[in-house]
Amino acid sequence: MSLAGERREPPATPALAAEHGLKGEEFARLVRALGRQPNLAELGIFAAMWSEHCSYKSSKVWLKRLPTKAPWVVCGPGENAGAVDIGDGQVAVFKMESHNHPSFIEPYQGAATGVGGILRDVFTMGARPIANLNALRFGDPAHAKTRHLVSGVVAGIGGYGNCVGVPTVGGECSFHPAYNGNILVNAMTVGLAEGKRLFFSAAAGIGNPVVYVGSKTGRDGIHGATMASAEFDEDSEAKRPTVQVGDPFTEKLLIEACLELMATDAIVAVQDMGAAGLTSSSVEMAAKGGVGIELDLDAVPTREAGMSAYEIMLSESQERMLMILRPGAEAAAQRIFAKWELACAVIGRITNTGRLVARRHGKPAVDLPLAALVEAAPVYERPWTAAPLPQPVPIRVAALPTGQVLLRLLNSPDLGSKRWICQQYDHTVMADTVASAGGDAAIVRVHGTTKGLALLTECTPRYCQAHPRTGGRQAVAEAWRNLCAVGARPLAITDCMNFGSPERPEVMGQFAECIEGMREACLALDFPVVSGNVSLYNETNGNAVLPTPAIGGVGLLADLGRRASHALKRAGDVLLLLGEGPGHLAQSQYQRLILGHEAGPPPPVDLSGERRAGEFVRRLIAEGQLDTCHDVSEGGLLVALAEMALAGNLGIALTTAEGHAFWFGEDQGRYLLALPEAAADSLLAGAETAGLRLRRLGSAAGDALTLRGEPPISLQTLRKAHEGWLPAYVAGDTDKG
Amino acid sequence: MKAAVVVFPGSNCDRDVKVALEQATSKPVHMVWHGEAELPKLDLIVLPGGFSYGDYLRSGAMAAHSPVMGTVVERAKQGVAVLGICNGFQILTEAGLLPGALLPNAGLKFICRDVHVRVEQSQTVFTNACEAGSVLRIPIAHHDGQYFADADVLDRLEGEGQVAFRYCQGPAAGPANPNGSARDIAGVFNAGRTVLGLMPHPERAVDPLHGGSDGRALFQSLVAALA
Amino acid sequence: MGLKARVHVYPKPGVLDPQGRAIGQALGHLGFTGVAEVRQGKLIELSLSETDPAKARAQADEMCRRLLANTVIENYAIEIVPQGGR
Amino acid sequence: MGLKARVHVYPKPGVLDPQGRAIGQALGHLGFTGVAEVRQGKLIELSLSETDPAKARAQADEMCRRLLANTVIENYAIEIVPQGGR
Ligand SMILES: Nc1ncnc2c1ncn2[C@@H]1O[C@H](COP(=O)(O)OP(=O)(O)O)[C@@H](O)[C@H]1O
Ligand SMILES: [Mg+2]
Repeated sequence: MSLAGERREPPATPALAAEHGLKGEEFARLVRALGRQPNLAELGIFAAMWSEHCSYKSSKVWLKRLPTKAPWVVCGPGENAGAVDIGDGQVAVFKMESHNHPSFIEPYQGAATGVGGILRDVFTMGARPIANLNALRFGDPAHAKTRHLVSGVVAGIGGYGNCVGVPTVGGECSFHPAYNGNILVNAMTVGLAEGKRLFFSAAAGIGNPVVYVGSKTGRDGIHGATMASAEFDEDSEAKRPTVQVGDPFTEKLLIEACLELMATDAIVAVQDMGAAGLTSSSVEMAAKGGVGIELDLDAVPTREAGMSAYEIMLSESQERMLMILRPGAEAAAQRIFAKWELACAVIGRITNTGRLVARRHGKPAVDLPLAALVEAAPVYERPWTAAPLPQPVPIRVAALPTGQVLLRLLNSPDLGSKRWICQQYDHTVMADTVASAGGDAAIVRVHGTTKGLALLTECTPRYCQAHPRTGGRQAVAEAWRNLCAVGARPLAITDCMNFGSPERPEVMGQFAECIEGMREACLALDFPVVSGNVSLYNETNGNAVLPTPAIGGVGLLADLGRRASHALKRAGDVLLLLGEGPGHLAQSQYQRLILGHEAGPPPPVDLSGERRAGEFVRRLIAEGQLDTCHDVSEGGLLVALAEMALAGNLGIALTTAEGHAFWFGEDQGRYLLALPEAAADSLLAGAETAGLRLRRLGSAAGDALTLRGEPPISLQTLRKAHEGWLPAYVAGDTDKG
Repeated sequence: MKAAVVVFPGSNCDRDVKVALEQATSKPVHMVWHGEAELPKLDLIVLPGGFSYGDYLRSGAMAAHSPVMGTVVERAKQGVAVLGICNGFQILTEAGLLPGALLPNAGLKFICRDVHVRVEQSQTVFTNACEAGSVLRIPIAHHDGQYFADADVLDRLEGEGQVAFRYCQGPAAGPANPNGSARDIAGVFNAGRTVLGLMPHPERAVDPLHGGSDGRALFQSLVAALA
Repeated sequence: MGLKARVHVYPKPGVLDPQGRAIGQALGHLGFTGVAEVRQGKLIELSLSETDPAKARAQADEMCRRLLANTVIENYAIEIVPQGGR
Repeated sequence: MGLKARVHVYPKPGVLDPQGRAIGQALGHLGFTGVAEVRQGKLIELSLSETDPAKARAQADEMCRRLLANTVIENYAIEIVPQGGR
């Protein structure tokens, strides 16, 4: 067979395959599955489809272990995004995705296109995006590149999300030297749809038109999918021209145009063009539908002249979608996309051949059996080693006044206020934001109702590093706890699994064990996974990132009138601690920041205790007894108390005298509650019978935080410490932003 | 009151302001695509916030040339009330309906947070429900909100009572300036005070769930004056 | 072969140029001395089908007045160069 | 009297230029025909105390590489002109 190429193209040798990221045995497998040598375009297509990013070849066997079902799950993993029932025929659609490597290379555009990509995953399902979140991990603040990366990533996320008009309501941001050479930028989008009007990606209907909509195709990001699957090395600089530029304005038009078309019955199936562009979208749609697909690449709207079949198939130009329409619906689509000034072209048909055929200049350029691309793709059960639970370490607490420790913790990179970030994100557009960054979970109203969705991202990578199984469990449990803390019923999670090279057994072990921990927590808490993303090879010269299974949690508030926030509301309210612990300082921020090391086991997670405490809190909020609640997480009790005081602009007088382990230990499963005296008393009286541990710590009063036996710390001093670190850090910005 | 909200490519507060208007008027609000040059008889035209044309080139520049804008300018000249919020304010200055221009924020960053603004004029269709000198808490969300005009233009605006709102720190507190605006100006009127442009988003403060409902005063004023 | 109009758009003297100022500061932090002032403007390159330089300039001038520059805050200058020229 | 470095920063060929594209469309809507392509870039003018043109260029070049241009997606060009020159 002779296939037409644009230029004289090199033959697909094993060396060229290796350049595309295919290992020797994978290339041999390819030739076997195909029964002949591929041409260059075909090689590119195989390499993209068989990349870690598209094929999940190293993670698949483990991802299957995650619980994905519950009566309220409408659509689990496998589609562009997951969906859960939120009553009244409505569903929440959500997913989180990484854009780590591109953001390291070009922070603004990398982060911006990350937001664009996850938005498309959600509106592809027929959902209007209603909220964005982002989980960010940067290297050591003292590292030469960090400041520039922080400024660029934050500006990029804001630049994209603000323009499309979807509020960015929450997320997280932390720093650790393990991310010096590999930052993590994970973006999450939540959308709202009618359960009956969800759109899926399986192609169907022999002869149906394949329609391309959105931006034109340029030579952007060719190799992107393979880049995301290769470790960084010294010559990653050379991979630079592959960076894509985002166009949020076009994305906004694409959202409106797609939703307008989705309101008709024109669409049979739809998929966004993400990593590996036209290749992955056409292959996945056809393979899912068990049909074939034929593309005329001459009909693809291009931005540049003379693009080859290889380039058109593998371009990662942003803001594009592929649709299968009902026959005859082309004109309706053309009309809508013309109104929004977007490209719309019929570029092919669905066939019954089970093959992907693409023509360029009228001649066949690609002809591949889909089975070879999809079913024959490699799946690896990579060797892995389990990490034992570290031995407890002796901890000698610092000889510092408790108040001084608190101020140092509040003024630290991880525990300091992230206001500098959140203020650059439009979090009030759409006029449904009820609570945004700063609390345990953000809350957005379901438009036109009195229901709300509670949203957050969560992970403590240091715990995962110390003991991956506990860390995985903890990440899910804390996500669940944060939802309970605002009064929401936790529904489901999405995840973004960021790890180093799966080819190293210890990294594979971290992955496997984090999954097992997540699985345990998901099962114990009825908190299934409905979507997710895996990003491997986050390492440079053998230095991997901390294992980071970022969790995106979604919960439902049936009545926004019954919710809680962490801000203190009334002087005189009694502060109660729900749950208790020995004061676990190993792997805490206290140990890291005050004692200067990270050692020992992470705090254990008692999942049944977690469940009891969460349900108790939720019941109090639902009954209207509780409106002030905060989960206790990194930094421990005193940091959480200070956050409550600052948010409510109301001081706290503590009546308990305790040591550093009590105030700064990071024991799990705990909440702080504030409520009027009488209510607190009756709660305390009933706690024992309910099998819960409640302890009175003090009360809200004045304009200072007062620890017994220490001088009061004014709210002003607390605020200065809490708000100070990040703005001061970025103000030293001497790098381009 | 018959009100219309213009939708430009890239508008993203069109629905929000429609909701706020409908809440205040209990009447349906007409949504107008920017390509329509014909408009029905209207009492109020709103240019909403967002990023018309992506804010590319200059915010508001391209939208100011949309087909609908010729008609908006005509109606404004006839005295029909025109309200531009955020990007709508930028469009009004680009279209020449309001003096001055909006430059990138002095800090060169997008700012989204609540601000306080002092009501400088209460005898207008937009502010009659407020007392002069009263202070409203309303969110801002913009990258290009730094109000600029030549000194003589500013003097004239102040002299003629065309400054609508100024940023301040709070009800009994001094001036504030989140974005470097000349003379702390957050909103201005045309000479007849029938056209208002302002950077803060009153439509995002009309419900206790928003954390405040000071923005309602503007919509109530419009109802009182135009219904 | 048409012409290229290169339009330079600058903040007017007297109009704050925070971008220029920020660049000046950043250059200082990077250790560059001897930079007295920095102004940042826009550069817009238009590939025109017009082949007569005078007409091309007139066209570009009208584009500037109507859209490309806001004369409340900006000045502009036009250069006409051959297509493909720098 | 020092020199002025005029730095032109452009999106690299092949890199999407959403601004340029939108400007081109807007010009079309305004009735300007015959505009084939629009690219938008930045123009940065630096007043330098350096008086030797070769050294001024070398300085500006380093500023571009370190700060002014994002060489991942942008190209730049430097012109050295006398202070006060256009
Ligand atoms: N990158 C970010 N984007 C938006 N909001 C953020 C980001 N980082 C942190 N936040 C917000 O700051 C608050 C504190 O974050 P975090 O310290 O992670 O909370 P917690 O420890 O309670 O889980 C949260 O409300 C979160 O939404
Ligand atoms: Mg929390």
